[in-house]
Amino acid sequence: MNTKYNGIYRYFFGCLSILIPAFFIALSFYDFKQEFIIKSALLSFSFKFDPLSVFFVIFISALSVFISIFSIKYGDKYDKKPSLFFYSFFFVVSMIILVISNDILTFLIFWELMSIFSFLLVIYEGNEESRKAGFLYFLMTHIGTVLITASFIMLYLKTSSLSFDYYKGTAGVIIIAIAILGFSIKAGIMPFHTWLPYAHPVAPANISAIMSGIMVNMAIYGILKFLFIFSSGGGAFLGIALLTLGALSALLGIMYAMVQKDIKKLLAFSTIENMGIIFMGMGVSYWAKIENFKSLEYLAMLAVLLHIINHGLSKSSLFMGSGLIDKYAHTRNMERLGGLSKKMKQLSVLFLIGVMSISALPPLNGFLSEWYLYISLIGSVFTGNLYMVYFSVIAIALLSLSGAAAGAAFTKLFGITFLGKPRTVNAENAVEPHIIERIGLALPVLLCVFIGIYPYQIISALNAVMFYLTGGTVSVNPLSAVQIIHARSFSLYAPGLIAIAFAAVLLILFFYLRAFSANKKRIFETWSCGLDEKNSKAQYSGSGFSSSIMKVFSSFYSSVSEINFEKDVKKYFRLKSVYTEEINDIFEKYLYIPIGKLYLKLSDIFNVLANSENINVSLGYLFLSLIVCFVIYIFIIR
Amino acid sequence: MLMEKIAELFIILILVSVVLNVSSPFIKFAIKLYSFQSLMLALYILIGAVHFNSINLYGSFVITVIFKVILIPYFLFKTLKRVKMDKEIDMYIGIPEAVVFAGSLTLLSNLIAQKIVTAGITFGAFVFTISLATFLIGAMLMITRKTLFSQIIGFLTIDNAIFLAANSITHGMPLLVELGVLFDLFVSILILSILILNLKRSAAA
Amino acid sequence: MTKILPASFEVHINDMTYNYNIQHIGIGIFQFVIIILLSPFFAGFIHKLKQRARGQKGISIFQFYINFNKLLKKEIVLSKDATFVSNIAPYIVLVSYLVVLLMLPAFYRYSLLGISSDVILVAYTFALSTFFMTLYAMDQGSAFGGLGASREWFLTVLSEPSLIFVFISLAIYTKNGRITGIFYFIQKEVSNTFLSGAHSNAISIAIPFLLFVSLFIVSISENARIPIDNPETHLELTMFHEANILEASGKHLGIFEYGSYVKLTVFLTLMSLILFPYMAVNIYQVPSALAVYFLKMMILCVFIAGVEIFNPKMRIFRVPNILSVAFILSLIAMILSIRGF
Amino acid sequence: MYELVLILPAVALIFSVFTDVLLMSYLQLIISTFVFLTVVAISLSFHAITVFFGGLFFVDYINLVILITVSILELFVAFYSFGYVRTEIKHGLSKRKFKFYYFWKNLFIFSMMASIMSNNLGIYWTGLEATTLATALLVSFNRTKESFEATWKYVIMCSVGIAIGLFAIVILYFTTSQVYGESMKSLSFINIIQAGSELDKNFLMLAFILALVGFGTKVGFAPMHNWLPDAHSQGPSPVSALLSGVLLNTALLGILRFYQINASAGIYYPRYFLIGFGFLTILVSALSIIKQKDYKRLFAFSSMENMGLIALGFGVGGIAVVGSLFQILFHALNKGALFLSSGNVLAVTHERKIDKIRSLSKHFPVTGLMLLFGVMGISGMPPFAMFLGEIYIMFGVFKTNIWFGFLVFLLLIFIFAGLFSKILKMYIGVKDGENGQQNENKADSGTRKGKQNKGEKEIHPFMLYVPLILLLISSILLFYMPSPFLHIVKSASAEFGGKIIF
Repeated sequence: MNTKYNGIYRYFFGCLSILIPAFFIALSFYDFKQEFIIKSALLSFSFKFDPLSVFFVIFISALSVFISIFSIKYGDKYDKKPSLFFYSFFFVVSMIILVISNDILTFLIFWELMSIFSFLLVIYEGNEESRKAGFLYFLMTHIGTVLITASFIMLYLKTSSLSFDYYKGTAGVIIIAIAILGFSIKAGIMPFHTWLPYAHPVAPANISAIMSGIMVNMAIYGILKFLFIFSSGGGAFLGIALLTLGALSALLGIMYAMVQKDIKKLLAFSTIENMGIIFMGMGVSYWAKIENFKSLEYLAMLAVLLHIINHGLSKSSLFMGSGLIDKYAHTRNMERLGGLSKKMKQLSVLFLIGVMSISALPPLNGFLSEWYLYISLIGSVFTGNLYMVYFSVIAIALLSLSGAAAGAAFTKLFGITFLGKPRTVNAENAVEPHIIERIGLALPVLLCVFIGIYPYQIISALNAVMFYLTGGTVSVNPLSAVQIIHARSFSLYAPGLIAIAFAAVLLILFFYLRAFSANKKRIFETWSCGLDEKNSKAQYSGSGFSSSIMKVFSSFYSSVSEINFEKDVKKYFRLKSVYTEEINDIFEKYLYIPIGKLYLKLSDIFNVLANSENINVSLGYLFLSLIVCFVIYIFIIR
Repeated sequence: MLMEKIAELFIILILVSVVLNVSSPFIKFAIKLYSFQSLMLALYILIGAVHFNSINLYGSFVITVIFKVILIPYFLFKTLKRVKMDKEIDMYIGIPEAVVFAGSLTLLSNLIAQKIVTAGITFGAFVFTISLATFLIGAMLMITRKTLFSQIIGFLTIDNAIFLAANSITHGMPLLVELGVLFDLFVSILILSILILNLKRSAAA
Repeated sequence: MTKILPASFEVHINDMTYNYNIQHIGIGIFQFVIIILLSPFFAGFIHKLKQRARGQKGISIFQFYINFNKLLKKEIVLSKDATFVSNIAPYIVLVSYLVVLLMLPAFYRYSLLGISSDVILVAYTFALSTFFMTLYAMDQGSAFGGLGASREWFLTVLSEPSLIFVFISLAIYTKNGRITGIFYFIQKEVSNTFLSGAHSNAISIAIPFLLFVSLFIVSISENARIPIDNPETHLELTMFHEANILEASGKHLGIFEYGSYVKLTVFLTLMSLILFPYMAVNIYQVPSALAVYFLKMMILCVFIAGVEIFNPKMRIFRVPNILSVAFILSLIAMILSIRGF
Repeated sequence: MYELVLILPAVALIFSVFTDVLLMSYLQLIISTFVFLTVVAISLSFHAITVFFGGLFFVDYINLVILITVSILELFVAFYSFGYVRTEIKHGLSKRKFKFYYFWKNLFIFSMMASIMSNNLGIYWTGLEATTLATALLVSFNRTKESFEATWKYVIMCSVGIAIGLFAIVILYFTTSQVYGESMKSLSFINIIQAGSELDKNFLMLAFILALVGFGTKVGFAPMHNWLPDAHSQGPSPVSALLSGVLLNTALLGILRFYQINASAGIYYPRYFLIGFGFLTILVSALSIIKQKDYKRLFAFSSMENMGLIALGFGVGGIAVVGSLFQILFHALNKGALFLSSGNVLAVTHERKIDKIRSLSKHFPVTGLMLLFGVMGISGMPPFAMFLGEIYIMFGVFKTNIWFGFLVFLLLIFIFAGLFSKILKMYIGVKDGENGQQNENKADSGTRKGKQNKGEKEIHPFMLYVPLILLLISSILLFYMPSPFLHIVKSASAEFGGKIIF
């Protein structure tokens, strides 16, 4: 292939993946209740824009527009294999169509297409790592899809219709439970998360951004559909189960994130955490729906919807940022980075805001949704339900722990990567990314800030979705104060007010100090205990940063660490020692690997039994089965 | 009446030949036994043909003789000569046990025949027993013996058992079908012979 | 335990509406400013007490004002590796404490940001300050900065849940999510019980006591006091808080130091409010409330100093033990406050 | 018109004896195209059961489905063979061998067509046995020890199985001769169906059991499946495609005929046998597939699984019958694509072991991708049509019993995992070993036997495009199914009491 024209694919599909989502955005704004059916000979593909779909269409489209803008420049790295742009375009499109599909088969077809395209993107790099990740990812996804298919089949058998229109209020507890199980695999919720930390990092960064920012939310879409539209009511324990799963993932996800060295892996684990938070919200909301605590239901639903947006925005921007780090500093390993802030000034500012947003620090959007979740958890304590009280107390504990741990993890991410001295030559030679890349990254970050400070618009738009799902709304105050009517006097968070207070106090402080202090500055080297100043090894390393927390929570990890000294060096004067540390996932170690081994063992035994090379044995089976059939015939049927 | 007794004799001889086959490790003998067994089958068909005076059965007799008594043994002998192997040495169970087993299979098939034939069907339990026993012993031959020839013999025995059943419970299949069946059988023996030669060659290489 | 809330969980305390009038704003600003001005004094007072108890002559109680002023006059020495983070972090750290202070009803009910003084917001604002302080620490690429940041987050991860639990227990106990509302509720209940002698089910001594102990432990860890940290040493093995601001100098160091005073004051104020809430509701009660507030703060300072004197510093990995005590105490308090329904 | 379907392969058979291989490959293209067109014409104009050749042969909706499947796959295999023959001859195989190839292949097609369309069960039997014999020498085409052993196993087991099937036919003949007397009429399927209710039920059941075990051996039902992986993996890839794609269905047709007869007599027990064997087959396949070391064996096990699924579909009845009928066609297309694209790899590397093939994405970008997509398709994922078949079958299975449905799904997941892990390893895997550099060298020598830089360019373009088009058709069929075909499937499924939803 002529390499000269390879950029064409990038521009072509880049423009396409800006235009098509933009078209869908326009379409969803144009008419909310649009429905249409495309009939082929056998199948009829029916589509419907209900408020939930519109929400997701706009969400997916907007994010993918940002990411596409970003990829137009970022993708030049991948010009040699332009299939990337092709796949990613269809990946996005299949997700958009997925959320507007209105019958089983359309849903399943586009669900699988989404999985297939994302799988192809995961194995895009074509190395051993991506093979492992791709295998795990696609296998898990397939299991998830099978479970979803099973639940749809059961729905069909119950209603004898394929269209979602007829499913309203028909799904029983088992059906929902199975569907949730299937969707949780896609969402990367804790016991089923194993694929996620492998798959997200190996894909190119723009794809990771799509996968982590958008794709996992498709699972949330499915669960929302089952819980709030298809559900026939009943099964409050499902809500509690979701809450528990979510809390578990939130905590463990961020705990694992903290100990990662690879930036993208850290972000991937953080995705698990955020999915956990969304699950907690859904759990509370569903529980409240079943137990008929209306206002609680609305609140938790608002937390869910907001968190989907917030997480999508910040996570995709962070993944894009990680891609830029990878592109311009040639590594994703934090231990080999450092000091990037000096070279990539604007990127580091954007990245900082993204990091703040995802660790839920106050004036930004991440805190907003987490606050709603806290309030709804407290609300569920107030309900006085015997089980829910204890579960939500535990959930509050885990959520707060994970919140603090998120702060630690992202401090580590930002601090080790962008601050301090460059740890390698690569990090030293990094340059500021291209303007288009920065723009693609800046748009979601700006939205983060906007939503964080002035959420009135977005919440009033979400009210339509909430009304569709729960039949209620949350009232909002245009003066950017988020006020909850039903819990009016319980609590209130006015992001705008807080932001103004921050700004005001900051300004006063700044001008006060400007007036009353000396403004002299001197630049000098950091004292590094008398060592050579250029030595960047004196800095704290990423693993060192998280080691103390890891030690306290050692039961969550199964880590193996060892120090290897070079063999032929004298005992007291070692030139080099190698410290290796391997942190394994406990679920992987104690759940998945044993299952895999069991299966292999079983099929070993079975292979010897059933697939004998020996023709006599085979003939024996033939006659044996004949005789068994005879026996059945003679003694059972006759 | 007499004819029936004679027919029964032929049938018994089929079973005897099969049991003899089990008790002998020699392949040449087994092929001869097969030829004999087919001859008995043919004669049984002939009696049927005389009895019912059915053209169909006469035809069946002729093609049975041609294919089963003459052609197939002939080709097997020819192959055997080229392979230069006469004695069956690889068996999963020894000959005495195999014979005892064959006996018990006969008992079993009698039991099954009694069970099935209670429904008052026209054909006799006797023929069915023998044919089932032949079938099962043929299967046993195939399962317990490792040499390729023995498997062919087992297969042919099974085939004879089915033919016996076909010609006892009905008055033979339509001739066209029977011809097709026998032709297929013959070709499959040819192909198996070719395979034996090839396997021998590739094993030697 | 029964469901007492049929369809929603709203809890009404009628006089929680906020209408900012000139009086509220005025006294709010006064409260804000006076606590800012007082906070170095409290820190100095504790310091003085400790030194006296050890038999030293000790510094002046107002020494920290002098220090601050001196630091402002000095030049800033920035590391070559420092980035924009070093320039903004000190401000954001101090501002986030100040914003919390804006929400606190130390001695007047209507604090300036009282309308949005959500307990979770308070806890997360502390996290914001920690975030920026640790980023500042890592910015210079020194060995101690990372160490300090790591340890700071280690403490925060352990103490943040306790802090949030304390707050949420309070919120559940008082059925109110705002700090202003929480303490006003306690105040009302206390006054009802003690002044009018009316018997109230809602008031309990156990819950505030548990929360007080829990908050006390959290305060010690958050404010880097003995036995968890020793703010007076610069020995690398013992540093927590100090390691973070080791590279700070001049104005930046001054801001950080002042921030730590404000933080200490915020925590002391919170404790004082749990200990005995007495907030003025109108302008005439302000002097007495201020006096009571000052008295409470003094007592707490003595208490803190006492703890610092009688305890040795702990090993770092023993810290989780004591923080888990705080966590469990706040958990018990929360369970008890749910039982209170 | 109907006669042409039989006559054309016979003509091809005769041609293949006399003509040169290269000429024959052109002739084969033409004849296969004509066969295909004839079948298309038949299916477009088909209204009701049509009998020809004096009642010996007939076409009804059920065998029309299989007929369509055979003709489509045969067409593509003819095109593929066109390239295959040229590639192999370029690599040094003798022309004489390929003459032989065309002869046996056409004999195979002829006997399969005869078998499918036979009205007379005796002819069905003869044709089926003939397919075994015709393919026997195709399976041992490579003349290696393994291939001879595989052929031996194949011929012996299938012959025994089909002999048991003959027993079934004998018993059926006995039963029907009570109604029609001893004549060809008693073996005629159409007549038997008509007299269904008059027949002795005990013997019909017995016949069904014998037919199930007997023909089931040829279908590859577990535990009689042992010959299947060996035979399918040893033959030349186009033959493997035909064996897996259509021959198994031909054998299944026999069982279905007996099933129909039983159903017409009002006996419904057979469905439990079908379910049982179907499930057992899926189970065996699920537990064996992960341990396979040969990639063509992998696909053979997958064929077993799909046959099990089809049998399961017929067994549970209802909607699932539609799924099974769909699956017959779709599986043939998909499996054809898989076997043919694996044939591309085999033709260049001459290596059957999965462990020896690595990094297909580099040397065989198109083929590798086709294998990957083929595996997705065969596991019932959209955008491939097997999704439709599988979901229809699962609808039926779930209707029978939810937990049984989950069990089947679990096994399907195992199968997918086995297939997918191996294929993915071949696609982008790196060879196991101590260090990278050595790996590269080993992989190179292993994969290409010293032939440097030889990959996809080695093979004839037809070999690349045929599987691609097969997959494409499979994909298109999901979204657009020609209405005549739909009508045929609808009518065929109606005979088993199935119905189409949507």
